[in-house]
Amino acid sequence: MAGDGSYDTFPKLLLRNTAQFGARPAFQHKDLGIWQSWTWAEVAEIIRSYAAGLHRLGLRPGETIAVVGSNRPKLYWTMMAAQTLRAIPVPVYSDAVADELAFVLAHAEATLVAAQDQEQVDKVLSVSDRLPQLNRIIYDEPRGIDGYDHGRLIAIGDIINDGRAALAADPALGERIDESIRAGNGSDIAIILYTSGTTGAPKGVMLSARGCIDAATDTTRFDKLTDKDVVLAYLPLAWAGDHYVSYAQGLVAGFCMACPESSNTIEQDRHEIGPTFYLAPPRGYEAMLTRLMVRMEDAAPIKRRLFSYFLDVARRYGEQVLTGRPVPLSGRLLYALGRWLVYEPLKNVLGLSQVRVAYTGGEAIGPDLFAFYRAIGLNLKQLYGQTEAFLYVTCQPDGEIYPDTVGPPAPNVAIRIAESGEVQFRSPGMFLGYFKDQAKTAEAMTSDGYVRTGDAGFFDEKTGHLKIIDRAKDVGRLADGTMFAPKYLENKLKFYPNIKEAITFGDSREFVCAMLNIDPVAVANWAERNNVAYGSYQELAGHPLVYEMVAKDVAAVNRSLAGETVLAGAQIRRFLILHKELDADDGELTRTQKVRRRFIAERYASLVTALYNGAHDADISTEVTFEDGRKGTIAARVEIRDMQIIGPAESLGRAA
Amino acid sequence: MRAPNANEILLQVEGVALAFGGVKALRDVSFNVKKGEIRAIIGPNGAGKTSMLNVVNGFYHPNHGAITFKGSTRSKMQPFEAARGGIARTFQNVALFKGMSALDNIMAGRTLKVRRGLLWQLLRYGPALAEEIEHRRKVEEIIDFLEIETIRKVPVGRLPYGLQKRVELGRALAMEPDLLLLDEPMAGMNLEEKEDMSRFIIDVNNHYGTTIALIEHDMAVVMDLSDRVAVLDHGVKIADGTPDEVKRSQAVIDAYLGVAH
Amino acid sequence: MLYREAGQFKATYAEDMAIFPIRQDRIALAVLLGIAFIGVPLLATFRIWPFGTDYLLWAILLPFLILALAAIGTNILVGYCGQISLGSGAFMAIGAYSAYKLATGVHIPLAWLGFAIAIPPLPVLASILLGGFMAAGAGILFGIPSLRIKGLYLAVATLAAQFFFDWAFLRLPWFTNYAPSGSVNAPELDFFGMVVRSPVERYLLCLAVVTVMAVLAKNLVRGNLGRQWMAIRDMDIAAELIGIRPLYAKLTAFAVSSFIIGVAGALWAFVYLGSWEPLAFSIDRSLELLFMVIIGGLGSIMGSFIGAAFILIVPIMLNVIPTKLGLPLSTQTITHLQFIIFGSLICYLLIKEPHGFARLISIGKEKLRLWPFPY
Amino acid sequence: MIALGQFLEVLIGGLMSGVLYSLVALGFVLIFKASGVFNYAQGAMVLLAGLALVRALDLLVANGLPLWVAVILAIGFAAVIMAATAWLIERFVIGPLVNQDGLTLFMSTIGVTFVIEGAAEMIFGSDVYPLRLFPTDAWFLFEGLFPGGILVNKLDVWGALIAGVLVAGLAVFFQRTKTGRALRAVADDHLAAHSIGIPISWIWFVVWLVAGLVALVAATVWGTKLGVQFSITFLALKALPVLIIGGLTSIPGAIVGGLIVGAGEKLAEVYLGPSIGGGIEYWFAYVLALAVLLLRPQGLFGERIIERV
Repeated sequence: MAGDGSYDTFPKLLLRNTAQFGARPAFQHKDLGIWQSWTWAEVAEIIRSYAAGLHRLGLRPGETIAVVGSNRPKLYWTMMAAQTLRAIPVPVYSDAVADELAFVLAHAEATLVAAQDQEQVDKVLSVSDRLPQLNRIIYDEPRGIDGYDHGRLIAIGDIINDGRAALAADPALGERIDESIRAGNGSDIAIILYTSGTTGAPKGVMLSARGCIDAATDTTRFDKLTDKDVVLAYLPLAWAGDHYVSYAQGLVAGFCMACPESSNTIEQDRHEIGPTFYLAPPRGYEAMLTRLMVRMEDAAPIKRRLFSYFLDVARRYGEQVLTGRPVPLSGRLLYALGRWLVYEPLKNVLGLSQVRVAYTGGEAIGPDLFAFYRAIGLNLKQLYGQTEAFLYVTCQPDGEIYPDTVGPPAPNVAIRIAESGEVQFRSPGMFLGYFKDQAKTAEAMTSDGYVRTGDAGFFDEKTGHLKIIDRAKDVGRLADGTMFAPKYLENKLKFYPNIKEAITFGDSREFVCAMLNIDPVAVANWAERNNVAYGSYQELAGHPLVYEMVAKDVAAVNRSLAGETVLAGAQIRRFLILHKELDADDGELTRTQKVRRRFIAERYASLVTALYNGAHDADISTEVTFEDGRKGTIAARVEIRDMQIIGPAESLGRAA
Repeated sequence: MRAPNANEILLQVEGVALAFGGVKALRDVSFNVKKGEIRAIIGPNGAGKTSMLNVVNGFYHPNHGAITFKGSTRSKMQPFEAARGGIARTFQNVALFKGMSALDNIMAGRTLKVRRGLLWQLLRYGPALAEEIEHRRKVEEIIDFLEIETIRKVPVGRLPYGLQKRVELGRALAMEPDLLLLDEPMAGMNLEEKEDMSRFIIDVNNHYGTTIALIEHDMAVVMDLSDRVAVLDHGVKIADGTPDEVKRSQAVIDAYLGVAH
Repeated sequence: MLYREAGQFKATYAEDMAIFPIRQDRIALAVLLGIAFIGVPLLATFRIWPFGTDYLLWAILLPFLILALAAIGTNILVGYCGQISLGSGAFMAIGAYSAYKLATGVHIPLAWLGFAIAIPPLPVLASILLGGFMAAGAGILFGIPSLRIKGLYLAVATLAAQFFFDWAFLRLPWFTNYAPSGSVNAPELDFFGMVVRSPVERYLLCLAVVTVMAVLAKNLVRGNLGRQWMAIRDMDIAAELIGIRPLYAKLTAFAVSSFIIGVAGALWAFVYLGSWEPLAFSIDRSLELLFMVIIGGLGSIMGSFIGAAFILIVPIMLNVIPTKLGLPLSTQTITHLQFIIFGSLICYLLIKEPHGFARLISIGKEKLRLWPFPY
Repeated sequence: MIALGQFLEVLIGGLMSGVLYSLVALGFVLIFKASGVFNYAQGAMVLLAGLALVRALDLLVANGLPLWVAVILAIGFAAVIMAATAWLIERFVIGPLVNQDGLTLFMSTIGVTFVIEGAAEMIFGSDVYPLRLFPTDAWFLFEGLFPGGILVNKLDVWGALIAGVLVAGLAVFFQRTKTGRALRAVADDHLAAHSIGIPISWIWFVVWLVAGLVALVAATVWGTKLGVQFSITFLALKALPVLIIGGLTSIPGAIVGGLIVGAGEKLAEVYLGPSIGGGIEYWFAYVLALAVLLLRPQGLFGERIIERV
């Protein structure tokens, strides 16, 4: 394994892999109908020639070369070749619009751009007038580019051949290449990854070679990855996730990275190649599940019944079976049958049969979604990471998987919770700073060299795992200084089917209050079952029995909060159920159905005051927009409920 | 690569006349196709365009006139001889082999390039297998070029019309023809498909440097596609020249745009 | 469900173009061949059920193998090249009688030239193969009309072959070495000193021949020639325009098809019947073969086997099942039922599934591959 | 003189039996003209008609009905059977296969053949049943001219007469009746039928019915000649070459073709047979057809087929 210092750059790792597993496949690419494949030895030779070629094109140490396009071996090789010359590759999102692309290329001062195909080349050309320092565009796929003026365009293939010829012609060149590999050391900048910041311009995260390699080494050990593993390199090149999983881990563990034929054949290609290690953002798993369900809808009734029946079985026993906890014999048998009839075939069609470890990262994953994949026997785990950490901050070890925590610190990662409740870390892969942006770097780093994640969280007593509760900036404090994490509370509330939306208040107040929206569907069902008569949503929302029911849910939330010392003080003291559904047409939700807390606070100011002045009901009249666009006003008297605060002891008693 | 203004003449049609019983499909039609160009023959339905193609690739035998292709003149030949000569062709209403997959259809287009005979194919070993694989590779390049990877192994019968047209184009390309005849390549396509097809036609011309002669009744499509346009009406050539010249020709406006759809 | 293919990727075109690209299929095939080549002979030699008697070998497996081979030949012509043939029986006969003549020595007196062509008796294997080639020759001869005439007309041409050869072998004593009864006996099956006598030996001989020829046939139909045939079948005009010569495509189809049928005929006579007369290769045989390919699946080698099996099993079932139920049927009734079943099945398949059982099976397989999804 | 006499005798005999081929061939032509189906089952239909007729007749006579009544009833019964058959075929085979290529239709009729043969024999039995509707003795003509005169079977003459009547009848049917004209239209193209406003299925039913009746007529003559038995289906197969020679779409063609084949094979048998082992009839017709195919694929009377793209 690497990390022992002697292999502190990727080019050196490449040489090591060539020596260790020279004949084993390093890259595969579904092209022209079959999986073209290159052994480590072949790749090493190609990289050497490519580097020579790039050198002849004038790429010098410290210069940057941008890489834009989808996952293609030649683009990964571009990074390797650049690193061989101690130049710095800068991958860019292939779906970036021309302006973003222009910004990154300019900011990174890229002298060369490696573009995948006509589309990307066109994009670069369209902004090339803004890029004085850019002198050449090199491309992978010639299709459609024939017609272009080849003054500034060169095919990667040609560069490689040119380099090969040059190496043959003059040994000195080869000598120079070897020299630059030897000269390379861990402190070199291996790569600059631009984070598509939600706010402001993208920032170029500089990562050191040693950092990348050490981090990758730790996690390959953690998940026992070897050269026998296979990953499908399908995530955006510019995303830390892909660079880590495919490129860094690939080189460290010496396993094969397989590139799909095209973005719309990924499912098929995944099925063919059968990866053993798999990373996807939650929406990836989401999409997979939806497609799966849709397809199942069209299946024969018997099949559908079979399917849903065994999914239930999976929900009941899957997790235990996977983590090897005791399961009643009947359960084992049923699950075994289900595995043969449904789960394995399912994983087979999805191409996940051979996955040993799968991760979800990038954002929080829905508990149900998470549970589903674990239930059918996919060893899915959460990781909490950041580009700045490259990549893991925490990750879940086998057998310690909880949907609501992101796991203990990853190997060799130090985590602390700041006063503010912000999660801060030091990790082996920690970034060196933002490219050409001291200010931002300073912001992101603490004086004592920790990185600010900008997330608020705490360690869960029972498991010792990290819980991320909210963006740090949204976390407030009650008057008495206890931490108050609105989103966290709201998510807990919304977890109950009766509650559709929740807005909590409490920042710099003495206690926490909540405004709730009942879920009309769920509650209407309940009403029907318990023949509760009601005329309108408003009536239903105000119904005492409904209040009873919701109160129970709120109590449950309080109880679970009581279990978490950090937040025990932030239990919900009072709540009310809004008389109308929050509606995007009234500006209460964003078009993506997110609550607009501030707006609501103003709009329902009277209710908020009532929540805090101890009143037991309050009058409110709001202007609403009806389906047909007419405006009108709804007036209502809204009841306010007080809740019991539960002490920790009690909660533990309950929890046990 | 495409030769921009090569004036070498690839195909010369000289005073061709064709009649079915009493019906005169073509009357003394003459035109030529230059190497490397995209040549369009347009005209309203029933103008004799398809008959013209059928004459060129030897399916019909003209009553009068001669056809000079790559310097050799002939008035009568069998379709497969035309194919061997280097003329490929697609049909107005797709003529694929329904029982075969898209891949096999295009592979069939390689027939003329196959060297190994029955016995070798029987063994499908050594050189025979090597050759088969070589053809497969060439075909895969075409599949890649036409962006039909995903339907490679689908029986063509099940494909939507637009894709069938692409497969048929692929089959023609597999012959590596010197002259590619396209019979209303855009017929029955929606706008998007038409744009795709135009792009492919141009790319074929650019990438493989194939000379292309296409016939269309819909004028708009061909104008920005072709280098030169000949116009047929009731079996007579009424105009010939660059798209602009043709657009301006009074005869065309009367005969053609008059009845344009 | 049984197909767990994830991770089976093709790194070379050779793998991608394999006859059985899916591992599970290869395993199944290996098992099948294992049973056929080792299991059956063992059971048979030690007379273990169901091989307690030679019935299974003689009455089912032998005819199955040979007819399956003939069906493959018919399928190449009818299923792949789309040229209808009602003369398969005749080509079997040609194979059989040519092999017979060659194995017993040919003597053609050319009195008016004052000398005679004389070929000494040839070894059995050579005779059988040459028998195939004779059939191929005849096939080409009767295929020539197919260049000018299509479909139904061709059917009549092949009928002509059928009836002409029926007659020839019946009436021209030269073919039967002037045997008074008109029925002839096969020579001893001596293969380079190895004499094939017992049912098991005969079975193995046929199995070997059929396996080899099935593979070769498969090679052809998935190669360029096969594509030419199918092109001619699907759209002969388009085929010509991509440079396929109808003459070559059709005649090769006739030749290959007749060769296979001819060899099958020789095996039928030598290995299965032992002694036979022209009746063994009548028009009924031709129709039977046609049925096998329609039922089994036009344009499918596997289908030929399925079809042959079906045509053989049905009468046996009609015989066995009612007897088991205690109401045995007269042989006549069985024949009639058989007629009705085959006839109606043909119509049904032509209407519902022109690609026969083979297609039904592959559909089922697709379902298993996608299980639990419908598509 | 003797030679000539013998020749004439053979010729006439041949022509007469040729008429019988024509009777079967007519059935083919009818169906092919109207539905483009090459009906392999025509022979089986003759067998079916024959069996139905003869079995019914025997039964009725056995029950003591006067012969002429029995004959009329039996023919009626057989006709009904043929009608039923026609309906079944149209309903379950040809109907569903509409617009399929000729080959498929042809193969389906082979299927039909088997069903009919199987069913017919199962229901009516599978022995040889003698049928006596026409005199089977012979005249001896021109005894003055030729020693022993020229032998002419009365049955053959009957056959010829019936054939003549049949053709005349069909001619009237096609020219005069609405359905008949519709049939001719359909023969040209199927859509035409719709435009006339006659459902195609009905037309096809009628065609198959007529073909069935023709088969019945053929059966009466064949049956009287050889007795009703399975081998009739093979004799019926001879109608195929007859068609090829006459042309698939031409009624007169069917007649002439029949005559040519009949006369041809008899003469060949008598004059070539001895030298090459006899039994030439068995294949002569087919080889003759093959020759015609190569020289004139559309047959002597068929229309030329022009292909267009």
